Amino acid sequence: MMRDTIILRVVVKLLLPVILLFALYVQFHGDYGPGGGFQAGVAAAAAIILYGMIFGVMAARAVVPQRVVHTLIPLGVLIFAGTGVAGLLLDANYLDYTPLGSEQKAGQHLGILIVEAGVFVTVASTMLAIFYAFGGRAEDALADDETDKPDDWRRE
Amino acid sequence: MTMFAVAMIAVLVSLALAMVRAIAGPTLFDRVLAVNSTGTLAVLALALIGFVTGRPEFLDIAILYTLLNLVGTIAVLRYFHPSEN
Amino acid sequence: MVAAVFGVIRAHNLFVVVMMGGIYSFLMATVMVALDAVDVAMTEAAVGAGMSTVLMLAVLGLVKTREAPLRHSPVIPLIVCLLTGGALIYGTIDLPPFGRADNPQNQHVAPYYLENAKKETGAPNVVTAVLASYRGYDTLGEVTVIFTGGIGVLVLLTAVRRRRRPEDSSAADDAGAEKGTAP
Amino acid sequence: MTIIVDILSWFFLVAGGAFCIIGMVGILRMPGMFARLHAASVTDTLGAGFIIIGLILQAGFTLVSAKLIIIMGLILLTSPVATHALAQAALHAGNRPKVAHDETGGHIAGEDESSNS
Repeated sequence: MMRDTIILRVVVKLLLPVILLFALYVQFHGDYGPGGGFQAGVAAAAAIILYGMIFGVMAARAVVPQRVVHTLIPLGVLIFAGTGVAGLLLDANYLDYTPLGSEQKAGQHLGILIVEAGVFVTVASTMLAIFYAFGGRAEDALADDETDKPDDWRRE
Repeated sequence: MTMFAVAMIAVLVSLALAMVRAIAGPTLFDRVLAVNSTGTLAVLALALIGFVTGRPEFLDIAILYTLLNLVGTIAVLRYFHPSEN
Repeated sequence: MVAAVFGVIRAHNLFVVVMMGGIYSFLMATVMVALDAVDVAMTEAAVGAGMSTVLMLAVLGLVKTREAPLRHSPVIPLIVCLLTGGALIYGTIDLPPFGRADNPQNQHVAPYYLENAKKETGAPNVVTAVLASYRGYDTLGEVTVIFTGGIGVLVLLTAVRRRRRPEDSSAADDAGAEKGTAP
Repeated sequence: MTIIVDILSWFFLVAGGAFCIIGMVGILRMPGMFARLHAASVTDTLGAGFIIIGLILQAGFTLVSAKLIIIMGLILLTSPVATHALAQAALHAGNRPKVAHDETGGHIAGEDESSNS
């Protein structure tokens, strides 16, 4: 249905960089306005999911391979926890970012940025993994549905 | 300030009307249409709330709404079984 | 919002239920903005209105979209729900009035955060400072919860798929999944 | 100068609100799904456009108005696309537009659903 309309394809291609850019804006502007890693991760995943819904899950898997997604899920948690361990190694408490920078403020700022990046990676890749798992199977189910339907308006 | 309140009331009345259509709509597509309009009206309501409360710098949420509105609408249409309506 | 909830209750087509949930999330996020909780509103908008709707629809692509007819009477669950809700509302009577400056939660650590967050962390948004720095352990726990949820979904779905079609082309994907999620 | 801007934004905000209400009344009252699409587009374009122009006039030349312009561009880009996708999906799912002098046609699939949902 969606895959054979040129309007949707063109507009989604136009919107994709906007959504991704907005996700990055939310991510790095989280210190100043609303937002942070969680919201930015969801927005970035929404961009890829939109692409996958229009062009098919296989196309989205070609953009962000499933293996990369599955690697990124634990990587985000490791980034978060590793930041804490780094503080531990640098002679401070766990998850204390102060020794990461030259002074307290810089260290805290850097720590917050790294931690938010970890949250971003985990959330985005988890959402994508769930979408791949469900969406891929839903696409199979829809394809099965079509085989016994005479009016094949969903096929490409 | 009064002008924001007037526009706010108008948007809220429109939201109520869209809700009525979303609940009563005979077909699924009517409901999708009402949901889409609700999203647009919610964006407007957000912008107006920002101006009414005097903190108009939180328009990021409105941008996010606009983007996710399209995603939601397309998702409904994409995964809808026509045979089971 | 109440109307959206009644729509959820009365609808039998599950697509309609999901869409009513989306409307509810939109309105809820608007309420959050009106309460000045912009971070919560953003999360609600992103997760409630956007992502959970999409994922639930993707699930609905797999299953039947009609609600199953009830097998037994809904009276006892209704009574249980009403009792629980009544107990919760009774609990809120003892809470201090909304937004007073001398409420306990405004006396404990909140003034310290509000006064020192910018000085100590350099982040102008207090919510971000609290989430990422002061309450780092909590956020780490949340990330771990998300991680666990993702792993659980992957394990369940890939296991079913492998049993159903062993010689499918998705076996390669499953191998990648195992390798990726093993650590 | 301020009074002119105020009057202009009064005009735009009231007009936008009026168009919103008109569009939603249209969604309520129009017969058939495809006629309702027309009514919804009034809200999406004229209503949203007028309200946002009114807000831009109030905000002045700041970052806020830049964000408002972004929101307006996104609304103008996304809502026609959503409407288009909706119309196409409805058409393919078996709905046919109700037209004048069509005594028998115009059957809308799933209209019987109104009785149970």
